[in-house]
Amino acid sequence: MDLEDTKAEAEYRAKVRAFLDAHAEKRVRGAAPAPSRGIDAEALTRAKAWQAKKAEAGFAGIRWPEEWGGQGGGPIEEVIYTQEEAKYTVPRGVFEIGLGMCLPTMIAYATKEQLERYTGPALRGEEVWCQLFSEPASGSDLAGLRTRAVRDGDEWVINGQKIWTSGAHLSDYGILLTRTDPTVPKHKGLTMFFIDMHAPGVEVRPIHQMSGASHFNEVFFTDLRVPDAHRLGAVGDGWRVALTTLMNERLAVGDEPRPDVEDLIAFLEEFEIDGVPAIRTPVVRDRLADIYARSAGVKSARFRAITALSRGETPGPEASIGRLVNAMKQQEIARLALELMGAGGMVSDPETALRAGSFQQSLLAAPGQRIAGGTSEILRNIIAERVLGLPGDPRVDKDVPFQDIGRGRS
Amino acid sequence: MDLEDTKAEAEYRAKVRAFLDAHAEKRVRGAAPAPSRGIDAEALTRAKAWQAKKAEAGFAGIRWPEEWGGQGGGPIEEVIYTQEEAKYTVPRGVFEIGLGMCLPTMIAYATKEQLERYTGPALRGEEVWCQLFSEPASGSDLAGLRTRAVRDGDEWVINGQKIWTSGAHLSDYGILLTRTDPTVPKHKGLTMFFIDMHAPGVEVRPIHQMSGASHFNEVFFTDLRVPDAHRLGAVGDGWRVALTTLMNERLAVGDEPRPDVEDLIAFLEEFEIDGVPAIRTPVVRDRLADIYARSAGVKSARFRAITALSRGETPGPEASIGRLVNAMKQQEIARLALELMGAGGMVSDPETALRAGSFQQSLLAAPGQRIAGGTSEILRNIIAERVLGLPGDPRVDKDVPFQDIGRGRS
Amino acid sequence: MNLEFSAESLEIRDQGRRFLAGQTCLPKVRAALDGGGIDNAALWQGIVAQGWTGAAIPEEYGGHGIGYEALCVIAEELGRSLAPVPFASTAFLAAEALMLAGSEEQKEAWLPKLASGEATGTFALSEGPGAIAPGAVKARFADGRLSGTKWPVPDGDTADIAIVAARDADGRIVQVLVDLGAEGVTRGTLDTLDPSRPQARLDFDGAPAQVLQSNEDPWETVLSLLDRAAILTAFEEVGGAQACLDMATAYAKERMAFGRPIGSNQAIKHKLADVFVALELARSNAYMGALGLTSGERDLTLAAATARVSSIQAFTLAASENIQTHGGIGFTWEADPQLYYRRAGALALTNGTLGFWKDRLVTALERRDAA
Amino acid sequence: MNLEFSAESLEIRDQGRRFLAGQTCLPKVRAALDGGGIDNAALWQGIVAQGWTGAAIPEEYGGHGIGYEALCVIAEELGRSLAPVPFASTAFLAAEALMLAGSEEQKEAWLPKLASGEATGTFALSEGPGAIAPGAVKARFADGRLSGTKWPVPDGDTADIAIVAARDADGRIVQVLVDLGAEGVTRGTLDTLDPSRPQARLDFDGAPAQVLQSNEDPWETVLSLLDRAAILTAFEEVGGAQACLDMATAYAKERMAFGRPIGSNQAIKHKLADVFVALELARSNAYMGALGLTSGERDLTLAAATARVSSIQAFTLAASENIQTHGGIGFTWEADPQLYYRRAGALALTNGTLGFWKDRLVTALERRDAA
Repeated sequence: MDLEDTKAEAEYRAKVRAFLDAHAEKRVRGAAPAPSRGIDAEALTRAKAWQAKKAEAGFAGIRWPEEWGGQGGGPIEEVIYTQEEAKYTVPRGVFEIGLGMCLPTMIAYATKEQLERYTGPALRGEEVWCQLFSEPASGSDLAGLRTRAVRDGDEWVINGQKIWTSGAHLSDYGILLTRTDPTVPKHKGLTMFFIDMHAPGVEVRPIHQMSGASHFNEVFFTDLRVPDAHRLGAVGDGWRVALTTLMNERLAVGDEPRPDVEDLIAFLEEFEIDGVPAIRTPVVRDRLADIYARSAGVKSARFRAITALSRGETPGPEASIGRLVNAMKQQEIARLALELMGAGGMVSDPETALRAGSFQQSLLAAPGQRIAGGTSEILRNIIAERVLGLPGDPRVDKDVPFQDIGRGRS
Repeated sequence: MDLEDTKAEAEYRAKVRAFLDAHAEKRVRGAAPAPSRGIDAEALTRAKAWQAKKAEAGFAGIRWPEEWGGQGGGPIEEVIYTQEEAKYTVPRGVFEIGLGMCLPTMIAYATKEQLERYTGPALRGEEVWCQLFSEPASGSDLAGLRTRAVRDGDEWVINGQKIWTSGAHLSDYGILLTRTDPTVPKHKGLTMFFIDMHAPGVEVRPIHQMSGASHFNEVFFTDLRVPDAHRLGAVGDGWRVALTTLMNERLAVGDEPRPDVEDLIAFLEEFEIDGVPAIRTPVVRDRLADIYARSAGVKSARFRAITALSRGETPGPEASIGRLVNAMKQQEIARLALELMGAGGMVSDPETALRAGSFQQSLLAAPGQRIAGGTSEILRNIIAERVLGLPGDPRVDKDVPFQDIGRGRS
Repeated sequence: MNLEFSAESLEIRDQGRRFLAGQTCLPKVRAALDGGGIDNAALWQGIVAQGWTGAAIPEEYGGHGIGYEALCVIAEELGRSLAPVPFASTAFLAAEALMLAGSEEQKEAWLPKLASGEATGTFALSEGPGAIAPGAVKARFADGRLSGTKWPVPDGDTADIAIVAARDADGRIVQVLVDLGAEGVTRGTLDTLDPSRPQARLDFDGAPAQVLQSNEDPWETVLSLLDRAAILTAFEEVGGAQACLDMATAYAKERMAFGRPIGSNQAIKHKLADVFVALELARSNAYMGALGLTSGERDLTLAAATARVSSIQAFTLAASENIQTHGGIGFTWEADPQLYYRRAGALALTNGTLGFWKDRLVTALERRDAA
Repeated sequence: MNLEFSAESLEIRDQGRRFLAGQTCLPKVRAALDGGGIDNAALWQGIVAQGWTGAAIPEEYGGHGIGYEALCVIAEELGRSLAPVPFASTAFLAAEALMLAGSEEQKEAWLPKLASGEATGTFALSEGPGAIAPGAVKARFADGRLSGTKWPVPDGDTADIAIVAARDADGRIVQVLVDLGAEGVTRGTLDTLDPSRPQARLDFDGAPAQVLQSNEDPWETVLSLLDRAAILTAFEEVGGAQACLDMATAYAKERMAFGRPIGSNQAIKHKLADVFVALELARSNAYMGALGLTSGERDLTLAAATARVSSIQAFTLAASENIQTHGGIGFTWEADPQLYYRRAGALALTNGTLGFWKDRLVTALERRDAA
């Protein structure tokens, strides 16, 4: 056992570091995290420039086939790049979904000509992609979506609404899951397309989160016309195409929400209670140990997953626990810090609040972490069914034509 | 608001106290609870004698109609009696189910002649009754029971097995829920009888619990013959009769498992860590406050329920939380005490262990509290459905003939 | 045994609930969150007209002398509705502080105004982040003048008077009464988790102030005040938690997924059952607190601390699980769950935190057992 | 990155699992519980034959020198199977204590016997209920003689030697080696939560004893020993928790209620998912502990404490929820879940409690950040 790179990994890591050292600023340890409220035009410009630089240096599309401008690398290279990049302050949050999920779906289903047109600009950060799956009435129940695509000659006419679309307001293109046949059971009547987000009939409205951030959007389609040539996979085969997309969700390697446990420790070492650092007080120690043990467990589980990747194996189920654990932990970390601040903990103004208000901000962001990208309840169901092999929930909608399934308010 | 009795209640309480003072020993506050491992022959004799004394003094069958030897009282009288009795060391655990649940079912469904025969001896403690409902393959799913009763002229022939029957080994009679028709949906093919526990064809085997106690039994029926005259309610109407029985489950007024929070406080005040009473140490205070607040909440909720009874109203849903909260609390109380004892906490010998090993004993008894008489999961379902009005679980067995319902191992 | 509110109090509660339901409180809370300030003049007038501001103030000081049961049910309704008004700071803190330790003259000067809603008040204890403790009180009072900085102060931006914890020239804790309109007082508003309950920074630079008389150790008076406020805050939290549970339950019944209401999933059912249990524990403990307040028991610390521990836990849980039950829509700015989540987060730090009350609970147990 | 056991260690693990599966461990545990004593002679011979007793002991002292990875996987299998043998006391404690602080002569005298299974050993620290702390060590060592009482001592009823924490004539902590067969030693067996892992009371009345050499503060050596034992105990607990999860999952799949497997209920699914999460956290932290042991890092306190905090939590939860998943049958004497529940309860108090390790974890964090 060791935590060292193999020789090949070490060489790759050195290359990554050299690139990052030359082009980015290192993060300062212990500094309070900057609030992330969303990406404005200026941030988008910076993100695009950074992506172009990565593409030029050969760090974009690490796992893509070389044919489409990728590096033909394995997941371990991607992990190494992400680990190292996390140590620098570079723009994030714009290209992950497009390059990690949308374009791989394109590569699996689009024509050669289409790929020649779209992969390059995506890789170089010139065009942004988003993934249009969730709907107001189908969050956890993704296959319950209602956005209708109706064939009209060589085109499809699309009407409906998507929600929780990350980065739709920044995007040029998107992959869109629609219902083309409501008379068959719900998983069977779906079809996937890719669309131009600037086409008439597409309207994007940002969603304001309780934390003040706006990472997500609603997207409305009104008689959007999409050529049949922009269909991905067969008509009615959209669920299978969507599973390809979702399976490309990359291994989370360093995305713990901040303030994380190390931010908490830094706070507890500096904040004093009756002249004694908070970390010296017994109840704080009791809670901190609990939080630390879970943080360390998630980190070590990640190391085990990376070990598997490094050996060319598929990570085991331990990789699935991070999201679930982190979502609860974030709220606990924030509450512990605020509780120590007492009434003063209510104050969220970054100028006045300790640690620039990051714990207050985190308290407001934490509920979203238990929901976005799969609720904790759904994640538990997935562990129970896929890892432990327990039976699925009783289904009342499985073999019923979609149009006959019971509905409540949308 | 006050916690005082009404005038009538105060008078009744005074009568109860006078009776108890004259005939029983007061419990010593702060003393470690005596382990309860089950009831042997000698304890049964004492319990019968005590019941006879209660009957003589007019404190048996408090809520029964006077016609059958009861006091015709209300639930508040019963509560007052139980509250007061809990302050004395008197034998418990033999007659509660019979007098509280079985005989009230008899009173609702048996004939006048039968009641003349059975109510008196039950009330005076001469005959013990038990309730034969649960089966190995139907615990939470009571209506899934399989004990078969087949009609044979004026008699029924009964074969099958019951389990978790409290006090069956002490009992003279029992009420027995059977399946008389497996071709109809499961709630519809049940029929209730009362039986002689000493009849041929009845075999009782005690169940040994992990705590070492034996409160429950398995009961086997082999060609047990029961006259049709001992049927309670119509053929096929057993589910409704059983609901009558279950609705007679009395309001729990003082049955917190011990060691309870006051036992814990007593321990924390006397046990020292580095020469300081454990109750003075911050982590202990943190945990204790948490446990105390829940204990107090259960107690106050009970006061609210008693307030309703005292006004002749039906207690609200707050009465249902006690079992759920207490079951979790018992384990926490035991673990907190044991954790402070360190390695020494492993030792369970009452001669050597602190507080006579009561916390060790409680750790072993606690898991049963989360299960016996309705698992915590069932209790949560009941709260969700009956109190909050949320929909039932999806049902696959509702309208299916019993014999066609999927079965696993029993 | 009578652990239930009187018919009169229940009538006040029901009337209050109807009144507040007609007051569009949530839109006002949302407006405050959107930075639009708090438009509560009419609401405050309505509250005054309901007689709430004077409910617990004796008639001799211009109040209605209805008593603390009324104040408890009012607190619950304010918590349920999130009404954005300076009621708690005025009635639970300023008026109580004056009644506990004010001189006859001070009471006569201010209680009638607080009772009539003509003035509002607050209590200024904190001086920035940290626990409630005598050592954290640094503001100085000498020769009738107060200097120092207090923050956050609830409703300190609009209050007419503040009772302020300070130290006298000998370093002893004193409570002083300050007219916030006087010279030497500078106010600033702070951004907080819950802008519908404003918190201020008050800078005192030789502001005129009068000592409150107190028969006991002034720090003990501060603690007594907190004990009394704890019970009322517990009712606020119980009301808020109940609103969250009601909202989540209603949503779980109508929101469909996989062809059935999400409320038919045990994951949701058991979550809401757990919220119900936490709420009933909190409510029951709050009732014991109400009994303590109304029966005028001298030492109600144990009841107060017990009520507050449970109510902080219940509202925190209920507000969080309400969002979770709502799923995606639950964490949007436009939906209501965040308003309760913010209030729960802020109340959990108001008038003592969970840690403060847990410790005080055990202190009360020790005192009980030593007696 | 290589946070996985070597192929050799995995082979030892798989072989060990097969070996123990054939040893009817659970019936032996049950027999111990029924007061029938522990019939483990053949089992112990098998374990010795597998080479486990000498796994981590260097070849120069008669061991196999396979190393700590092997000891970790063995610990996991012992935990999974509940094997009722004095392995942990001998290999995690006595042998480790000798290797950490024994003189050359002491090592030569005893390590070969421990390696060959000819002798077993233990470590005697506790003197009745209370936390692990230097102040709790009262046994006296003077002029080569030990007096005092130690309890509970793991496997102290059968061990040949004990390393005992005591105080010398100057009141300083020392560790001494005692031949338990010698004069002045009286042993008594104690009733405990888990009779399959016997605990003894050892009374020393001037028993001959030798001081262990130690280059550092003897109390620090005790703590180092506990750190190392923590990692091995964590693997035992991980093994036990895994067995509980496997058992509960299998039962949930086959037990029917309401016409479907109980494992199709979210109440069960989510409960077991939570156990899985706790277990994976514990396993992952235990792996980091194993890395610390095998890499021979000087300070592995943080890894040890982290591993132990998670493993106590995981096994406690898994054992409890295994019973709950089984329902009524789960809390009967005859069913297996209670055997794991007892072991979990006893291990949670063995070689340091959750509270001890939480505190030590934070101490290690402070040391890390001060460095």
